[in-house]
Amino acid sequence: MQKIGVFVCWCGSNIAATVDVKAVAQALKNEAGVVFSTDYQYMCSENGQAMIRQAIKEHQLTGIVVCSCSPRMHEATFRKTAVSAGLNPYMVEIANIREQCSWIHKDIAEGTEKAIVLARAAVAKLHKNAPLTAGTSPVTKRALVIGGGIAGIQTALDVADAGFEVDIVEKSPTIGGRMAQLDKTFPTLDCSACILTPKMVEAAQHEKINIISYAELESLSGFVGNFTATIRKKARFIDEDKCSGCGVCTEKCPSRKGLDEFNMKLNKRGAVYIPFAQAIPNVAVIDAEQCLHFRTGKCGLCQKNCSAGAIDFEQKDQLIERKYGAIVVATGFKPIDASAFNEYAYNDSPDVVTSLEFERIMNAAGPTKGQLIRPSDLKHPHEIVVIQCVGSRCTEDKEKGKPYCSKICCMYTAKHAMLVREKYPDVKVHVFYIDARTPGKNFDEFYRRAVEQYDVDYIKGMVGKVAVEGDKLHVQGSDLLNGEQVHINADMVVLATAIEPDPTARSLGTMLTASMDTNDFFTEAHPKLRPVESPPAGIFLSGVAQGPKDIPETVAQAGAAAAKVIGLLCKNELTCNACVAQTNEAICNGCSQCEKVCPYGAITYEDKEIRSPEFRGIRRIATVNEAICQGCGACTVTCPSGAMDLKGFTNSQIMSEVDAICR
Amino acid sequence: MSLTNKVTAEDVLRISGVDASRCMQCGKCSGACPNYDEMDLHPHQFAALLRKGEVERLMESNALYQCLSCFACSQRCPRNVEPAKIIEAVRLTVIRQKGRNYMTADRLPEKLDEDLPQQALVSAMRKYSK
Amino acid sequence: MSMNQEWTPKIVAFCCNWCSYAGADLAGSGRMNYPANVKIIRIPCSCRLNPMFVLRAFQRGADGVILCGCHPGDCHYSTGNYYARRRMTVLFSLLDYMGIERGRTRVEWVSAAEGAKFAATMNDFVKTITELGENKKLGDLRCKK
Amino acid sequence: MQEMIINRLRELLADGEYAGVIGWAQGETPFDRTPNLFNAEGLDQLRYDSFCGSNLSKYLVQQASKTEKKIIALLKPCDCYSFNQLCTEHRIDRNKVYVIGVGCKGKIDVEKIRKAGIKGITGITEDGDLLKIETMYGEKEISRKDVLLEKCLACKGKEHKCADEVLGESEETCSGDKYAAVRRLEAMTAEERFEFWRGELSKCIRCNACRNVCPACSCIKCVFDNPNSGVQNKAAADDFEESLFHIIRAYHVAGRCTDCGECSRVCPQGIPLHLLNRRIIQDVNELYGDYQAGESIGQRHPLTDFTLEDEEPSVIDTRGGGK
Repeated sequence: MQKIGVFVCWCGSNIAATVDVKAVAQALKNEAGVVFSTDYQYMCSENGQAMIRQAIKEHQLTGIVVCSCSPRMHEATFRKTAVSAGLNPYMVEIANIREQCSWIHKDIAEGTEKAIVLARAAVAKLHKNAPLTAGTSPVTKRALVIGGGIAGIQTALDVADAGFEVDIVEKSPTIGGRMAQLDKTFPTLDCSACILTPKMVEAAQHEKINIISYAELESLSGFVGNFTATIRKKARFIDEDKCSGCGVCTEKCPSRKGLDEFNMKLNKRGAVYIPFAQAIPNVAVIDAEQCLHFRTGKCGLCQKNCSAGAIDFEQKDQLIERKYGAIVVATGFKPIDASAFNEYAYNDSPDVVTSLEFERIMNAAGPTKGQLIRPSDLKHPHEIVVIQCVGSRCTEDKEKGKPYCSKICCMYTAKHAMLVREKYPDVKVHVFYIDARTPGKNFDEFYRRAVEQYDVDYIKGMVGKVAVEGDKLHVQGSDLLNGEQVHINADMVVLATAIEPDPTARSLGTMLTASMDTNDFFTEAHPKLRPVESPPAGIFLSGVAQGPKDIPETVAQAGAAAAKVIGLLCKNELTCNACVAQTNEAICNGCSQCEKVCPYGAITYEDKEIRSPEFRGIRRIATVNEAICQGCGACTVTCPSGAMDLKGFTNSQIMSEVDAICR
Repeated sequence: MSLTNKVTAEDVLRISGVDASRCMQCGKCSGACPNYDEMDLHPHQFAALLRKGEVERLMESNALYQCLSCFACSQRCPRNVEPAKIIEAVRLTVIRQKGRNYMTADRLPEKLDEDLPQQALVSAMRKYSK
Repeated sequence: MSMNQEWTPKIVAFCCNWCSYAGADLAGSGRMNYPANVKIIRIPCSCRLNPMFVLRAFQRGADGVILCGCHPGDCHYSTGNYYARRRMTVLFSLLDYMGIERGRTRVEWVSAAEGAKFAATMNDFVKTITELGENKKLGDLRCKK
Repeated sequence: MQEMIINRLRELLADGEYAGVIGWAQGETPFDRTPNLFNAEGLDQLRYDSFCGSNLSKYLVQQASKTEKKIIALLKPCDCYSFNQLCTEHRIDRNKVYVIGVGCKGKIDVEKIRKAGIKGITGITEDGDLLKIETMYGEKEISRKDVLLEKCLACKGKEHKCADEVLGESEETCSGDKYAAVRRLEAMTAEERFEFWRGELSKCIRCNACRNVCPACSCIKCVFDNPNSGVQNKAAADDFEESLFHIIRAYHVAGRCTDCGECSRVCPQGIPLHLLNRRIIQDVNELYGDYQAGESIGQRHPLTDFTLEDEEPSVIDTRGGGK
């Protein structure tokens, strides 16, 4: 039998005005198990708390009920009070007689009667309480960042600067990501490489950062603070430690059929190549599909010419297993495949390019050395049409395209138009747009500059058709403002294509048990309040993997994710939620229903030896990982035998409350 | 359709099976239209005016008979609004009304033309009269 | 209950900790009135509501049981209320099928910002239950004093 | 058919690979077939005929875990659903059972023959769709269709959904709308429905036959036997408890019930318990899309699943049926 103390708070007149607190305290004295009951003006005050402490000691109370304001207000306070008097914090129950009683009722008799019932319910629940101890789990002080674009780099730098080790796993041969492919950035028009490459170098040289390039996450197990990842480092057939990045091999390579991924496949590269001049690691990689040595067994020119002896045709994929405390998803995006939009003649003419391809054409290190020339005949174009929203804002039942706004296209289109007009005033630029969406600091000013200062021809409407006519592209579109159909004979057409999550995102999401939306963007734990966390604890989101965003937003989110990671890694151990689910092994059927409704993947099954009156032998039993369980209780209801229960809100606790209320 | 022969936007929506509220007025339909210059109202306006309930204006439009029913607008529409179906539905509501046949048999001889496939006349009859 | 006393319904309201319980608190701090025969039981999430609790309440003399949780999409645990929604739909439908009056059970989504909605919901629910009268079909006679 | 099954089982049991066969044996009364575990020697006692209505899948929960060897199970098409459901719930290890799907053309409910006024039955022979019944008062005839078990009228088809091999032919015996009885109840007023269920459930003597036979009720320890569950209750002392037991039972098997109809078949009081489960099945199908528990192994049942667009619980106020 519990020895319960009841403490009725007046809350000044907040409670006492409509609840006869003395009558409540008196009535509760008659409840079974209540050995002490009193009232006081302000229970949460120092004097009030002292009174509770003293009563606990004096009457050897095993639990207390405080009738006061909402537990959301002072439950933590009174739990601390109880702890300081030697009680378990979970032996405290609050009867909410202010927000849910005195403040809503005017009649004192009514208020008092209800307060007594609420207090009785709290006492009834407390009778079934048991001391709870929150478990702890250790934290591995290392973070894994998946993706080496600006999002991953920024998160890694911030985490590493706080003194924690970070591994960046990048699937391509170099870090840098999409930002490395950009020519200029809006709205400042500074060169993308100029601001990115120093960060890449910083990451490479950071003693706490370990870049694992040309590698992908193979599998993941464990939970927050205790992940174990297996990383597959693909064979690049170059000894990374020996290669100096001199590039002799890339010059000697006789194969010239590989398509240069970095330049959006606009030009060819050798079978052995370094993606771009500032690549990190600055190490070559061999494309085995193109390499003559792998295809014919001959050649080997690169090997003969490598003074460092770095070429290793025998190299194999390598599996790296490491432990991590936190994981950051920064897998970024790719432009959608424009070939589905044949009305824009993307498949018919090389002069119809996507914006990212155009970005490479405009870039000084790109396939045209920054010369604005048409891919088909290398002639200088005089009239360019940009079509916005290609593949964005489509209905979901449309086979092609995405339902969302890709967010960055309006701005990069304004940038492209401006850059062209700046460098080549002779070139006419027409932009077909549905809405110019430019919310962001200095964004609308930037767009207006394109219109006003650079005289870019913005046409409100969409292009219906692009047809190749001789060496021209006949663009037919609508001008909604002028109520006419326009026809433009353009030399080049740029498609501002939608962006979509990297194709690896879906399988990664499954591996991490991180939830994703129908578009394969990672879902945040709470759309407003936890925007950089994934629902499973210890998984964080950075950059476009979570949703379309531009560079400043990406960097901001990367920093936010890093702050969350640091907050986690700086703890030596994690205190788990004490109110977690728990299996009664004697009666668990092992039927796997609870696992299906657990939003966190906290439930696993193991074969255990059970000795109970009903069963002796080995049986499949549900096990709750207390470090992962958040205590929602979904499992408890799905369990037909009642083997799964929730500590702090057990079946018998809640039923006791029901009984007391209905008494 | 109600007995008073008053055609409402709901009638057109029902006949066409189109959800005009999905239209975001991007104008791609009108950009794709091969007969744009011949039409007084354009595909995107059919969606827009229908949204506003201005069926009368649509019914008075000569675009009903200039639309080639090529369905380019429907096919290109990023939001599955299918303007061609709206035009078709409005046209149907017009020619179903008494004395509103757009094409009658007695006008056929004047249209006969060596280069014009007769099949076209047959289908025009089907399309423009009840 | 003595015979001469006027009957008032007993209502048990299960509120999820994150939205609806906070919504009830807000109704309180806004001094929004609703009848005193509504008694709230705090549960972590609407998905914690076991149908057995609902039946237990009716057995012990409750006249109405209402579950309040976060709006779909807003669950603190992301998916709890979706499960609760299915569970309660199936349970309520079964009770209806067994001849228990519709209206004795209800689910309402009340966010932490919807104090007014909480009060309005409770007022309406109490009104419904008062009109339905005493729960005789699902009560355990031994629990009626 | 029986011969064919026994012969095949002899072959299978010959080399000692299998621990035995779960099948039917002669029960205490002439038309009673009782579940039994056979070994090679006892195969003569195996019975398979039109009276083998019982669903054997639940017996595998215990038997299959007892031995290291595989066990052979004889399952009718409808039994396969329960078997699959139990495998889904890891209550049966699929790898430890060799399933022989046995042909079924519907099983006979002797009670129905008696209810048709034929008393003193001494023997029943089948002649196509006709049953020749020998009674103490002479030979009578009755159409086989008219005396099929209730569950055969809701037959889910002739396919064995889990068989390793199939012996014999099956026929679908479904007779039209299996929800007809549910709809009849729905069409009543709430008062009438309440009276109906009150009347039926008050007959319950809490013998637990429904629970014990139900393949979905396979809990190690039932909440009604568990003093800590808060609903422990061995015998109904109040009309509430009769209802409580059956509501909770129906709810606990919701989404998992394959509609095998065993609960009603075994109820000594003749309570149409399956009408509770069937209503839930109807609800789930209408609200969440067609679902058949036990269709295959590894399914996720509707109550452990959701969609963002699910109906609100208030949908029951506006849905058809009921008043």
